[in-house]
Amino acid sequence: MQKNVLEERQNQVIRKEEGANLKISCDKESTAGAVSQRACVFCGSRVVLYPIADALHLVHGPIGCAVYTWDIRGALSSGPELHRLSFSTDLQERDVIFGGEKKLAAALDELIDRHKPKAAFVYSTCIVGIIGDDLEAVCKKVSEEKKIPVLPVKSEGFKGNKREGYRAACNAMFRLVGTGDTTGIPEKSINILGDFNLAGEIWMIREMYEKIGVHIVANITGDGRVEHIKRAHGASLNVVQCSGATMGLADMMKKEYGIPAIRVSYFGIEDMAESIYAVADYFKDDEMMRKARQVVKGELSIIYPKIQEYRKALSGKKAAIYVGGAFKAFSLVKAFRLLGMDVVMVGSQTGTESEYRELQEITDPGTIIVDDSNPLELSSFLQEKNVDIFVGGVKERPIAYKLGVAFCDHNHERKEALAGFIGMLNFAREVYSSVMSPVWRFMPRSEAHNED
Amino acid sequence: MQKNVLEERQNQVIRKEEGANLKISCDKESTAGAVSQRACVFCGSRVVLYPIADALHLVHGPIGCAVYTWDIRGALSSGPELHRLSFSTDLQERDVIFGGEKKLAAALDELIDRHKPKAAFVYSTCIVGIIGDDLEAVCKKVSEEKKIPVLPVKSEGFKGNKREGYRAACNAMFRLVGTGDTTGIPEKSINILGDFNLAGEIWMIREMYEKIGVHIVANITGDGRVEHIKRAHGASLNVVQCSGATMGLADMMKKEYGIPAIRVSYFGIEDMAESIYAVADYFKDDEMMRKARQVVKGELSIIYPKIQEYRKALSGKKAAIYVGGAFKAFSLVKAFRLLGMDVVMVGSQTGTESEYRELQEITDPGTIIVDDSNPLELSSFLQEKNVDIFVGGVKERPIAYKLGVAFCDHNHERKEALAGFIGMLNFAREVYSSVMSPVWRFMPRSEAHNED
Amino acid sequence: MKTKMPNYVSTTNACKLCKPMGATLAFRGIECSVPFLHGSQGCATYMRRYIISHFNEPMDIASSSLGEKHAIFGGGPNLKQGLKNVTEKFHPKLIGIASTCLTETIGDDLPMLLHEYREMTKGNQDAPILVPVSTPSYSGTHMEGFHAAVRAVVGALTEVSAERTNNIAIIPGFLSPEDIRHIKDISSRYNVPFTILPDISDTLDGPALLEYEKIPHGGTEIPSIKKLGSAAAAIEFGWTIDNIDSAGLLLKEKFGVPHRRLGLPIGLRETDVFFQTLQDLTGLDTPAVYENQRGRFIDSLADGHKYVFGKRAIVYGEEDLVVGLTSFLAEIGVRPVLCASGGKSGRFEHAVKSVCEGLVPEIPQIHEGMDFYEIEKLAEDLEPDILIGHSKGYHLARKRNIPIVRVGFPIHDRIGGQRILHIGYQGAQNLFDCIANALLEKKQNDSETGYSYM
Amino acid sequence: MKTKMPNYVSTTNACKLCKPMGATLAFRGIECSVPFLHGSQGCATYMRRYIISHFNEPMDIASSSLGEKHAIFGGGPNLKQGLKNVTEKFHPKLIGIASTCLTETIGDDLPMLLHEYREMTKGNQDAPILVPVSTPSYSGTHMEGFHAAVRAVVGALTEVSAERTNNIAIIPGFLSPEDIRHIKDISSRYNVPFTILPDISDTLDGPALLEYEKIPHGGTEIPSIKKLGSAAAAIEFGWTIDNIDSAGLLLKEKFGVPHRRLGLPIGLRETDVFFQTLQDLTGLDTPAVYENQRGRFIDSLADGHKYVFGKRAIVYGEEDLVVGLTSFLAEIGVRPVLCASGGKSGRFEHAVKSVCEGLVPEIPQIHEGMDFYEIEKLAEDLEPDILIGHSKGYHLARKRNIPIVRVGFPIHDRIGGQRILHIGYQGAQNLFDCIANALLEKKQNDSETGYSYM
Repeated sequence: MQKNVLEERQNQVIRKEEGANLKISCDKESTAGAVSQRACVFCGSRVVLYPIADALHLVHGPIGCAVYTWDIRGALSSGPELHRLSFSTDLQERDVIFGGEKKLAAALDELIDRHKPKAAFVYSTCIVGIIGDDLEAVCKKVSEEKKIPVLPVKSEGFKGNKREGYRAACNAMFRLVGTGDTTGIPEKSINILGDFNLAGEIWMIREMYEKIGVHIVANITGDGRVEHIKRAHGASLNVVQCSGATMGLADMMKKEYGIPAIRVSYFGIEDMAESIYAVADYFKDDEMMRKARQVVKGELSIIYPKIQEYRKALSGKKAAIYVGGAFKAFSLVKAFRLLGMDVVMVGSQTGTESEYRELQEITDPGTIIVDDSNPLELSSFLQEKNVDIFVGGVKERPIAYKLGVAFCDHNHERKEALAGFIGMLNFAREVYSSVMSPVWRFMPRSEAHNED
Repeated sequence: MQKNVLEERQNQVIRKEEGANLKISCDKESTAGAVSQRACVFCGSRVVLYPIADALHLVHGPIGCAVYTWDIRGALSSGPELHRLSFSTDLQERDVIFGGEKKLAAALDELIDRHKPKAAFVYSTCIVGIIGDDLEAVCKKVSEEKKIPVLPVKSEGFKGNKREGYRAACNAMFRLVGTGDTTGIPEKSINILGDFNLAGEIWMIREMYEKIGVHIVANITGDGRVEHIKRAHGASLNVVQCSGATMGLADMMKKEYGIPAIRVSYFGIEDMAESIYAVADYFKDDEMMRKARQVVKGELSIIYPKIQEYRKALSGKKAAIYVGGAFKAFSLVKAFRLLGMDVVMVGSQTGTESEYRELQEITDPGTIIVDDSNPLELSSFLQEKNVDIFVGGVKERPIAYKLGVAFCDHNHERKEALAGFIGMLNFAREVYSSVMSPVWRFMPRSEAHNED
Repeated sequence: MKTKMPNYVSTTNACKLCKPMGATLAFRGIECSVPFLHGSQGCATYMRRYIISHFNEPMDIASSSLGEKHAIFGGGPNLKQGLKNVTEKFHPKLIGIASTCLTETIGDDLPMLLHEYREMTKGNQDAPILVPVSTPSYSGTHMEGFHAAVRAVVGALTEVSAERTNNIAIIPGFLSPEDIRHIKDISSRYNVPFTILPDISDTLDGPALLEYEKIPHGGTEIPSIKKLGSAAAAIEFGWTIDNIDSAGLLLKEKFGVPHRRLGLPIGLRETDVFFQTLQDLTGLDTPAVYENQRGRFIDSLADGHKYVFGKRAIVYGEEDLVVGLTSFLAEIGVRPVLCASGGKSGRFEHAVKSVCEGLVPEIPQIHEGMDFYEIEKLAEDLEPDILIGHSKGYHLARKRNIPIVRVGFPIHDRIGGQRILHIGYQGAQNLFDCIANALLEKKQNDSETGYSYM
Repeated sequence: MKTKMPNYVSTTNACKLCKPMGATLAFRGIECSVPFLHGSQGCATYMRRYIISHFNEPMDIASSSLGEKHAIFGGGPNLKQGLKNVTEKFHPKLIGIASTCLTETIGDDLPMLLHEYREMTKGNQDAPILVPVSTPSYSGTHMEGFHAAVRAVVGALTEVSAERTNNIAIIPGFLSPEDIRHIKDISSRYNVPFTILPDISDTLDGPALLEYEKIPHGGTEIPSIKKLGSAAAAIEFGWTIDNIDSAGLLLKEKFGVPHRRLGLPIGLRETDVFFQTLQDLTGLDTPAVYENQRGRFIDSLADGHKYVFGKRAIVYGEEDLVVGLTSFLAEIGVRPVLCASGGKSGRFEHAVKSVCEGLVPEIPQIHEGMDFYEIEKLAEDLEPDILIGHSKGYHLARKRNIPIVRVGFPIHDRIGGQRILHIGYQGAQNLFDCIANALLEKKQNDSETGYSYM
């Protein structure tokens, strides 16, 4: 029985043992009353579709869902910024009783006329499912009137977790794919899936691919455009950053259009390099591979010496990781290793069994591995492991700070690009900037330590 | 015996009586211990020369004199801004004992090389007179070396009041006048003396004169340039705003170069109009006069209706005036009258007997007229007359505010142009903005009144 | 001017939050309590995230984490399981349970479910007090949720008392922790006990710690709430609170506690009224420290009035906050040109007009139910010089290149939102300095000369 | 790094003020006193103007208003006439008379002249105490003048006492009125009497009034100063005070009062030392209110450390203020790159180094005797992100397009300089919020997106 862990959750927390392969319980609904860090289906859909900057994103429901997701992400656009506005039908009691379809249709009419978007996504929220509005019908009708795709997103909050939201988003996008003209798309072309252009990350990644001679058809969804997604089926390859968020779309595109997909990660030096090589490899193009090597070498020669400096300061420090998807955790474990740091805890909101297995493989003995955790657990892990830095999102931040532990934001509202080679350098600097701050020595934790 | 007025100062405060012509004592040294609002000789010189923007202004003395006059005035320049820096020889004990000439020469050498000014003014301060530095000799030597005019300003603080400082400044400038080439100066040309381009006032005034076809040779000294002053003797007429500050220069120019001078004021509608007519009149040019009438009419048609609006709100309010030179007070009395307001107190730091006589003529019976006043007197006048607004400078401001009385800054650091036609409108707005603020009703003065 | 023009169907960039969020904030101000949302997991997480962005403090909100089958068969079992787990892990003295749009729509009967749960756990010594509040997010805003939760706490806890003590209850509404500390500081200088309900001053602005607190220390003590029925009077801040959400009126109706409704004590006059009320109730003069603050504040108004006179301000946010800020702006000579709130109490316009009376040359536009799209539209003609409100106005300020003075909630693009003092003479001083200096900064930076003096 | 590079002959835009000005400020902190300058009229007027620009309060400084003949024949008669007039009009309990460069240079013997005047007015019951101080403006800065005046007051007033009481003297130096109020607030929470010398908290930050006060109320009470000889200890803030200007050392040498020299209590560590000292002297723990402020401040450091880490700061102003601010910046992870002062105590470098030790990656450049021309020159290579100091740094900040956080004196392009709290945990909180928010504002405004969250 682990202290600070609810009985129902005992199997969702393990401590890695050398040689053993422990089974972790995961992929289940959050325990009521456990104060999970998870969000909901709506959140998953919103995360994925959000960066499509020339679409209207209308949240159909009471005001909360729209207002809590207003401009909270750092997904940048090189052009239109319609995605940064928060649109809602703001359902009132009357609408709940008599149905919200009419209001939805009127709102769409109003907003499409006002903003002239290239498409509209209409997000279901909890009660829309309950009151039985026929979104499909409303969207179809408005679409015909306005001559733009109007796509329902079946993201009722209670119908699962974030991953169901990813699926709903992929379903909505898949209705766009295949509706555009693919003329002129060269053979050596890809779609970039699963990067959301936080702090401009996709721009750096595109540049890498373009440098080795690959054409990019669609960003899905960072700095995304409706027209690009419509013709995404013209690409030869889907390169999927595997947060799991967009894998569903890649799968559907493979099935429908026969487009193969490869899984990559842009976090950390190794994974980033591998992402470039994998594409060059796929196209079996020696010149491309030569350029890929050159690109990687060039980037490394810039960042490596600087990373070594940070490593000198950070070596031996202890890190804890708690992120949304387990895939990001792999890259973080590797990134900390590159900085000479020890990962002593790693967890995710929505990891799968195979992902947790992989985490066990790459971590050191004694590392805590946890699924769908909560503040009480996380705080006890930080204390138990005497952690130097915690990596997570907004909801994990005050836990670290309250205990006087350094923190690195690795969430969707971050201002620093953490993907790509420069991203690794930024990550090192971010970690350094928090761990090396003198403020920690004034925290009760340090003061108590000093008094020992 | 007037309460709150020192025995020595009883004759410096009068209350206007209808028909009578009371004699006021003035033009004397400040009474020790009276907390006069006056500054010193240095201040007078600094005020006049300050706006010459391409000259170096070096204060020879301990740091105080330079630092208290650093960028404290709102005299704008359309080009160089050398005048906004505060240069000092920062004399130390050693210099006081062994003499400051060497340090002065070295400082001039350093600063002239650094800033390449068109001329340098070197201001004496109190102790320079005492320790006997030969400024004349040092300036001459440096002038020869650097090939620019280097002019000593005999502004030892204790050698009189501000007006002696004006004189010293005029003497220094007079050494520049006559050293420039006057080729190409048309006949209908003037110098503008006595406006310091606070908040850009001289630009408005120049525009007026240019509109009626008058050429301006030199601004003395607002937005002033050394080259212009050098050729100022080429003008046909000196138009002197009579704060007394630059009248000395006009007198010398009349004597030396035969250039006549007229006295004007740019404050208030009547005086401003008169300033334009007087110049047209001087040149006996009908076309010029026609244009002058046009200009005045045009300006009035813009500002008059607006002024009437302010007048509606301000009519019957009581004003008190305390300014540096009495000449400005004349204009202010008229300006308040234009706003329908009653001037109940008026005073100046350095008025002359004839000026105070004139003030008696234009004010209403009972008006307090005061020379070289101080906070205790001023505060008692404000209370005695239950004043609504006080006009003065920085040192008068807290007296008004402490008693909950509105205030209008009419000093050298103001940000609002108060000269010219627009200046009258600005003045009305300034008065309105203070008098009409709701804050006064929360002051003890009003609260006590409400409780009555 | 009351209706929004034009009357849009959709809401863009809302100027309000949802009802259950307000309830969780109010519950956070009760000693040793855990806020609990009966609904799907996402609500709790989104609200925590939102609240954390402002307070930078842990904000645990439990959830019954309903899934698809609960939406069909009812959320009772998950609710009970959740209460059990929260009790086990947090050992709270009180759990404040707010409903959500989901559970209201599926028809879960919260009081009945809690009754069942209480029966189930009967005899358990450590059983926390359970306080339900109905907060469907499709009606009202976070402020209605906040007030309703406070009323629910009183309704559930306060006991009938025969005697009347000299205790004074203050029901401040949703103020900042610094504001609440200020009220505590004030109350400490009188000779009678005060109960401030709720009190988020420690729970949402606490020190760094050696050991993680499962529930942050602080909050209104439960025994004090129980005794409120005997209070000498209840002072409740806020002109726009609906009677059915008013804890003060409940104290009056149910326990006969004299009720004093005041505005938020923002600016001079509303603060004067607050101190006058305290004087009436305690018989004591305003403590010298506040008289001195008042004197200095008024002195500063004289010193600074010119820098703000006639400047045109747009004020937005929660209705009562806007009323208080407008009252203050009118006093200092700033001209409110638009007072906007996402709330729709029906009392907003009257309250704003009342505080403006006699001080402004023209009554501002006053609009309930506004969103930022509408505020931005109106701003085009209003030529505002300054915005006063929370961080959500930043984009408008940026677009119009005017300063914004951040007040209220949420503030997530600056640090220290929880430390802003809005109330009392000191709060007025703080607001005045911020506003005057924001205007001075703008003028200085825009000036070609970059002048050194004001 | 100690000497300025290059060593200019001239001074451009000095980072110091003159000695007599400091004396007038110190005298203003004594109950019912009038500061008096023995010199020409201009000095008094210039200084009044300068002081008013910051404090926005009446600041009467009398002058002997010497004219040309006095410079030749001596200023004695005018001095006496001036003292007589001041006495007659102001009825002060004390006149603090500072010399100027003029009267020092002409050789007026101030103590002798005052002796003559006292003889002249012997028997006059209302005769004020006359305290002369020598403040030639050609040596030292306003800070030396300030300290020397405080010492002169002690030297003139304090009487030998047989017993030692539990009274604690605090000699704070030139802090803001708000700082002094904070010290008074702190001292009110201990069980021993405190004497703060001087005390400008009311005299330079008073309320608006019905009747004009000839001398503003407030200031250190003269009987308390007289009794300082019996104090249990004298706490004197400031590492760079010259021994010959130290009132604390005078109390020690002349009356045997134990002397505690501390830094200005700016930032965490120096404030900790201050409270530790109070604990040592009183035997009482730090009052809970300050412990709580400390806890919240440290909590805020965690929350906000990232926004300031590694940012490069130039700090300038009076030596001890710069030392205190640098200590604070080092604590929060800002990197001081230049610490500059116009003062030349000879103690500055050591003091700055001491407070930086172990906290900064590299000791900043530390320069005495600097002016703003030199600061600007050095800034070209230092790539500062922020300036911390008084209003005189604005032009540099504008030129480099970086924020300036205004502290100290003078602040004449913003309102409220007299209300800035620099000291204690609360002052540290205030500074931290200002600095972090200035950096956040810059980043937000410069960003292309104008992001909503930090």
